[in-house]
Amino acid sequence: MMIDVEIILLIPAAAALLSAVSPKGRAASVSVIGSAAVLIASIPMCIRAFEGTVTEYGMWYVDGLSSLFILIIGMIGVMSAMYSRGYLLRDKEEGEIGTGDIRQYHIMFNLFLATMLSVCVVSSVGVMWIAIEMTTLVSAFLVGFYRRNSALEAAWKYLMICSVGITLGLVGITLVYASSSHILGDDPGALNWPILFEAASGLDPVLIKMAFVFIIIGFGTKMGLVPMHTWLPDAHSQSPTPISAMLSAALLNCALYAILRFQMIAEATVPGFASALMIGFGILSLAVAGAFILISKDIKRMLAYSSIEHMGIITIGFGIGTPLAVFGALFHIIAHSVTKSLVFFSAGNVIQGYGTRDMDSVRGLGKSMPGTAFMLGAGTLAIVGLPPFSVFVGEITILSGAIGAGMYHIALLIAAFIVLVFAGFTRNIFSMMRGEPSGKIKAPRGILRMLPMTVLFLITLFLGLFMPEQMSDALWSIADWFTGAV
Amino acid sequence: MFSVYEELFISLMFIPAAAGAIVGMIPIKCSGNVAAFLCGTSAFFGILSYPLYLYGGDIAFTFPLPSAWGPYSILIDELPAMMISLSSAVFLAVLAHMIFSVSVSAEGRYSSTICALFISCMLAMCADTVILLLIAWEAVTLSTFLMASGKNGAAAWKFLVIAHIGGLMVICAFLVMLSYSGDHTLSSWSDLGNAMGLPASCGAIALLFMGFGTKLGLIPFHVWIPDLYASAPTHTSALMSTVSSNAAVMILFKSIFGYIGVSEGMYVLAVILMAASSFTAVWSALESLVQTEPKRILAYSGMENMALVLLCFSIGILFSDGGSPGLMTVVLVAGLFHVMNHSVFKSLMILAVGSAEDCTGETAIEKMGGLAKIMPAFSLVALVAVLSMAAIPPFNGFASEWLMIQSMMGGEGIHMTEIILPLGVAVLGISGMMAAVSYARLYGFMFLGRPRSEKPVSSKVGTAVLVPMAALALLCFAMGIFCSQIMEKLARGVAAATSIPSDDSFVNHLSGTLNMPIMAGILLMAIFAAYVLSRAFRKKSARSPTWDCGTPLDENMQYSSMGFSQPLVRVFHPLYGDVVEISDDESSENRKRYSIKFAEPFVEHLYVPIGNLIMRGARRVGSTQNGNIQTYLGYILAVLVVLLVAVRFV
Amino acid sequence: MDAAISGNLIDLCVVAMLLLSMLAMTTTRIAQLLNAFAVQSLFLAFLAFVIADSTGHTELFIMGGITFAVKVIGIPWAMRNTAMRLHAGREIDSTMGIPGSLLVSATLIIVAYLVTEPLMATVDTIARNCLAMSMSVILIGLFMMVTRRKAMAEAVGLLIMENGLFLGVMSISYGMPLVVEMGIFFDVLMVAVIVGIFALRINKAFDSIDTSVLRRLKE
Amino acid sequence: MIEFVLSAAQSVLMIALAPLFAGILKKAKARMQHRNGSSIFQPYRDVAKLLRKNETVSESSSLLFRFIPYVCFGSMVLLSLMTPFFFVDVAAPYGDLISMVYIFTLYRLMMVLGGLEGGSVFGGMGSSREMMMSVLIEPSLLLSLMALAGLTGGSTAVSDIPRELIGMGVIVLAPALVLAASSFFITLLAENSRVPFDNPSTHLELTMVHEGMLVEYSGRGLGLMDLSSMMRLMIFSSMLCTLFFPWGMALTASPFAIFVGLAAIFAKVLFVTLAIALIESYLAKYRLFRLPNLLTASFALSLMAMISLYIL
Repeated sequence: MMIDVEIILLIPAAAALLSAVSPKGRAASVSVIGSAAVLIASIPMCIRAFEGTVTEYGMWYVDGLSSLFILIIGMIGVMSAMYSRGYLLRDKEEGEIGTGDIRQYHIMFNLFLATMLSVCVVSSVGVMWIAIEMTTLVSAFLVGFYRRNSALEAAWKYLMICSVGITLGLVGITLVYASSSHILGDDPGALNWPILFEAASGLDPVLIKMAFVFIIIGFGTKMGLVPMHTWLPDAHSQSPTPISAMLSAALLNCALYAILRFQMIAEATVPGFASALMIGFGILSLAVAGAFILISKDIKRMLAYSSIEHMGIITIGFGIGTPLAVFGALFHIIAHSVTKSLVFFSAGNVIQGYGTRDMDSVRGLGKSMPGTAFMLGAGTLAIVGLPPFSVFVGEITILSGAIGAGMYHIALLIAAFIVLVFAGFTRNIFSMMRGEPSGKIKAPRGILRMLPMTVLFLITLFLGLFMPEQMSDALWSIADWFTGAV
Repeated sequence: MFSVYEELFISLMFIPAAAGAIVGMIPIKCSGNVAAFLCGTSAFFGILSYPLYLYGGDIAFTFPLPSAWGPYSILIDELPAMMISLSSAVFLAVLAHMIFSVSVSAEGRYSSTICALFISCMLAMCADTVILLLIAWEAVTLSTFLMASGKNGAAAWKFLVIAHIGGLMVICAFLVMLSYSGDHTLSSWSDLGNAMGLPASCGAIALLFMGFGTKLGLIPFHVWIPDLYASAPTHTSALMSTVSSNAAVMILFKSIFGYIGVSEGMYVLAVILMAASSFTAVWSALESLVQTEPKRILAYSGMENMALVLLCFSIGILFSDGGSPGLMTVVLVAGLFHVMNHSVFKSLMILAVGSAEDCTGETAIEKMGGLAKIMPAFSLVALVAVLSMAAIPPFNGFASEWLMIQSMMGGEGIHMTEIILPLGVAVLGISGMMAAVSYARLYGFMFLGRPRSEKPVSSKVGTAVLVPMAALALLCFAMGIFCSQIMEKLARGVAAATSIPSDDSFVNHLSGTLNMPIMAGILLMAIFAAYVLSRAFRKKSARSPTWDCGTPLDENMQYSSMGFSQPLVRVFHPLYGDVVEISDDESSENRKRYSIKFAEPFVEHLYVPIGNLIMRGARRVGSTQNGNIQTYLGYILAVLVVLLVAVRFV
Repeated sequence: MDAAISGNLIDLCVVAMLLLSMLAMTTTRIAQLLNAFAVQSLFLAFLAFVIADSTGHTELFIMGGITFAVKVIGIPWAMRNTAMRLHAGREIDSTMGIPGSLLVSATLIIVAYLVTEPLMATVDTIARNCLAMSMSVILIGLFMMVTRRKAMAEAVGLLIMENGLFLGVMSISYGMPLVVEMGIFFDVLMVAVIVGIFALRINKAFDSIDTSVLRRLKE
Repeated sequence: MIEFVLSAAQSVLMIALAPLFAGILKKAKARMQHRNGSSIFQPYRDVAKLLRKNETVSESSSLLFRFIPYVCFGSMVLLSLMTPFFFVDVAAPYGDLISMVYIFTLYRLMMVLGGLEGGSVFGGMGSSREMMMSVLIEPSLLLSLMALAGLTGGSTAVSDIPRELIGMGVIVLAPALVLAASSFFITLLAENSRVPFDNPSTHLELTMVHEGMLVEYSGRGLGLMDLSSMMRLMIFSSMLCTLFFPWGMALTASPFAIFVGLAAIFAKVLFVTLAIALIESYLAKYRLFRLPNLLTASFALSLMAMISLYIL
């Protein structure tokens, strides 16, 4: 009996339980070990999937695409868990939270991990929807963790907007289900993605078009596509920093994952429709996020807008739909997750060191916290798409995909908005580096603060320069499969 | 051919610099100098690349780990080898100047970015795969930014953004080329223009021109240059204006004439590019006349020189239409030669100015003067640089400008160029002369005359810095004397890098009626003879104060540098947009102080309005995030309704 | 039950649900709103029974039962209690007046008809006319969330949307596979609970559940 | 060999005759102004006197100041070796027209730097004005030479042009040539600081350009500078007479051709000298900011020469 999938879901669930009963101060370790265990446990299955062996039994379905997301979630989980420890301890020293809060945090953290993982492993799109809704419900507590007024406000908006979105997504799923009913009838597996995908070419095109509109609006809300993105800057800025990283680097990906699954179906039924919508939403997200980045004052809000921007780029990449563009988009997902968590973690250090999120009141970072400043600088350069970091490779691959597909106007728009983002981001971040530090600055210390950042920095640097053949093969096989080139 | 040697050479050239980049990050005191020394080692081996090429042919190397976009490989053939050798020499000289300057104790971080700049520039010049080229080129931008972001953060940011715009243009152009070629190896690209068709290749050429133009100061992408030069450390400006310009010109040349390949029908494009570069040349020469800081003068002069190089390239495109491959080779050689020469004399001049600024502690030209008496050796090498920059024979600046004019004069009679080429010559003449004026001004007001401030001049730079400067000065002279040989080598390199049909007619132009060694010999002999002959009279020479109509001269009673350029400012008044500001002079009652302010019209009328427009748009977009959840839900409702209706009816 | 009667009953339920959404748009009291919602849910449950009975999809009986238990009784009761505890006041303001809201709702119904019109032909269930209705209910529910300022009213808007969604599910496909449907139901319940928790927290922090106080996070 | 001797001889002759023509110019001017004037050999005496005098150098000047006269003189010697006079070949065929233009620039740049050396106001003012003019001269000078080269088939070699022109016969007295020559004549006046660009005989501070730059020189230095400036006028005149109007020049080393060449060049240079004298007598120096008009006219003339080369 295969229990691969159950294991990776049960580990975080068990970790959640354990952190509920673990002795004082041990909850953090439980999270670190738990998430690391998830990552390790999922590796064999994922490698199998990359090599072409789909794990499919019971209600589970794990192929290459899911594996990519599982690995990202696992990795970001480990990093965030490590970073959380020091971050929360510091919060506790400041008196912002109590011991009980830390315990609650870790319970929710593990549950959050479990729900996100479950999005990527289930076979039925209905269950996938449930899992996505669960991520909202669990993470709402993490967003509202600080119980400050602003945090509550953010959590409330997050909860309401995402619930509305997800409801619309369910309408889309219903329509897909309806469109399949004349082929698949009352098959209890009619909502299973592989079955739907197989039957996709025979689905009703009118229904599928409408369904995809609902789906991209519904899941796009969760993913942060403009104009449904409105919850995102609030939630990212108010939640504890490791959670911001998780939201940005893992949660948005889950919603993206759902959209991708439906895009594949819709493309098989009505070629071109879903892609056009995705390109449209992607460009809009990129443009609007660029504008917001130019005017942001709050570092975490700016990073949140940057997530919107990158989700836009990724969406465009998938929308273009050539193998090269999809390859680029897949790579960009990894690059964005790694780099964005790096930036979030270093921003977290800055926030705790200076006690403010307002970028105008942070000066002299290079002098007061050289290590963090280095990581923040490198992360900034990486996230705005400069080599030798991974985001650069992702961006130019997507650009190349657009140009190769003859979509010069899309390439032009991407390039133009990237410049906007670039200008805003670098101006804000690098003005923090200069000048003289003023006031009392308590630079965060501890190996667990720097270790995840160092690891992420090395990963983004390595991926920016090199791509091992195995990884390239895996991504290409997904891209080829995704675009139906195989 | 000797693959082991190739690997050895490549590792000797890059590993010390890479090590330096890491060593520089270590926060200990001497790490800066150690890193600079390591980089110097690399640069020393870099110089060997051309001799090695002559000895053993192409040097190729592929890095064992692949990137997402194919392998990293480099290929050093004739043209890159020459460029790398020369750039390494300049690099070495600048590094030596940095290490020898006692006033500048190399900061570790700074040295480490210099190492990064070395690696990225050299890789950009010899890259053989697209990804390596693009990464290296962007890394040049990045390391320049890191080296420059010292005093004036805003200037460095402006540079970064504009350079990034340029970088994206370059990236897009290369991606377009790649989409037609399908091969990541650059050396397999040739004449992609045939496959791309005229519109795409013209578009790609225009993108490349603008993209690299952002680094070279093509108007209107030049606004970062003066500020950055004025605020960046001396060695940053010295490397930025020479080595990275070399790389930019080199890649631009290879892409336009090698990868894409010019073809007939690019007449309009060529004329547009000529207009842009001519305008840049004249404009920057004009602007350089009214700058008050030596470094800004050098910034504009760098723009002027690079604009001339770009002018050469656009004339090269023009010649392709006229079907004159020989002349095309000549004009391209002129451009490439000029960029090489520029890197030598400009680095020399920047180093001299930097040292002078270190000694006087002044950055305004109005406060300097009379340094020639205090620092005679400095002023001599600076004079060499000035003469080279002003294209005075027998120095190298003359050689390349001569070849430019030569090719343009030779080109008349070619289809459709009757009016354009004379205008090109006129541009060359007027901008070259204006540049000469501003160098005369620079030199005259920094080194000659009487001191304009009472601040004592300290010689804290030491004398060791003269060694690299003298080497550069010698190089200026040698490259001028041996210009014919260099031109021939360059012509060979051009033929190898492009598919321009070889046509022996260019040989006539390359060294036809110019014999630099003999001409220079006669000149020197004539000067020497005049000296000896007049010495024969053996007359005494006395010293006395400058003639002053009887009143003692104080430091204000000297011609001022702004006054020096006033006549030209008056002549070209409509172009300057200068504003006379009248303010009360505090020091004396009832007196007004008149001062002229020169605004950069491109900042005022282009960048500021665009920036305001973007910011206004961004704020308007920002107001959509108004904090009200009902509005947010309204967006969802609206987009849902709109999309549903659209799907229904479209 | 013969087909004609069941058809009529279905139409009746559906129209009643739509009318109740419109009614909900016009209410100004929280209690009325909750009543409207409860009655709408009642019709939904009834609809499930009718469809289950007439088509033989027996699992719809279960759905109807759960709907009745949760939406007709459970959630309205819980929310009424919460509202009492919050002393939220009875008034629920709207950013748009009643006539305006009704006009927009009418427009939304027209839109829903327009966009679902081509779908009518492709769906062959007995309740396919309900598709337009369910779309209208969804849109009106969303519109209600757009216009209502009180947190409680917004939550009800969300629930109305979900009612519309279930209406759609039943009308075009006689319900999804049971596991999924149960899961979804469970989720809805969770949403209601968590929204309640947050409403309490917000009330504690802001002394109000008027969402117009929640406007501090903006650019 | 005989060609080389001849060309060397013509260079020596040019250097030797430069003060003479300067004297003739002064004399002619004086005559036109109904003055007696000094002897036409007076410039020789002046130079000789200056070269024998002690030198006084400004305290603020550097070593460069001492060397500028030699450099200026050396560059003029080089140019006279590169310019044909009565014989078509030149002694130093190692540079072309363009190099000559740039050697003139060397001369001018050195003079300008010398003007700044003293740290006085006059030198700076002279240098500044000189530079303004040179900026405006440069394009028309280059263009008129380009028109000339265009007329004769693209070569910029100094000896090729007269050969080609003579070979074409008198028909090449084409509009292009006339226009280019007029443009060149204006640049000649400007380059040599003649009226209306400058007043060579003034020492009024506000108007002087060329003399302003020389104000700090004395003795040997001044002598060399004066000699160089006379040589410059000579070289320009003979460029005008041999490149634009080469007819009569000796193409071969036969005695008759040499005789004709000598006679022709004397006549032509004398004509140019007299023309300059005439202009200097009948025109006043222009206001500084009217000069651009004149130089623009020169530029327009040379541009028209280029155009007429192809249109006509």
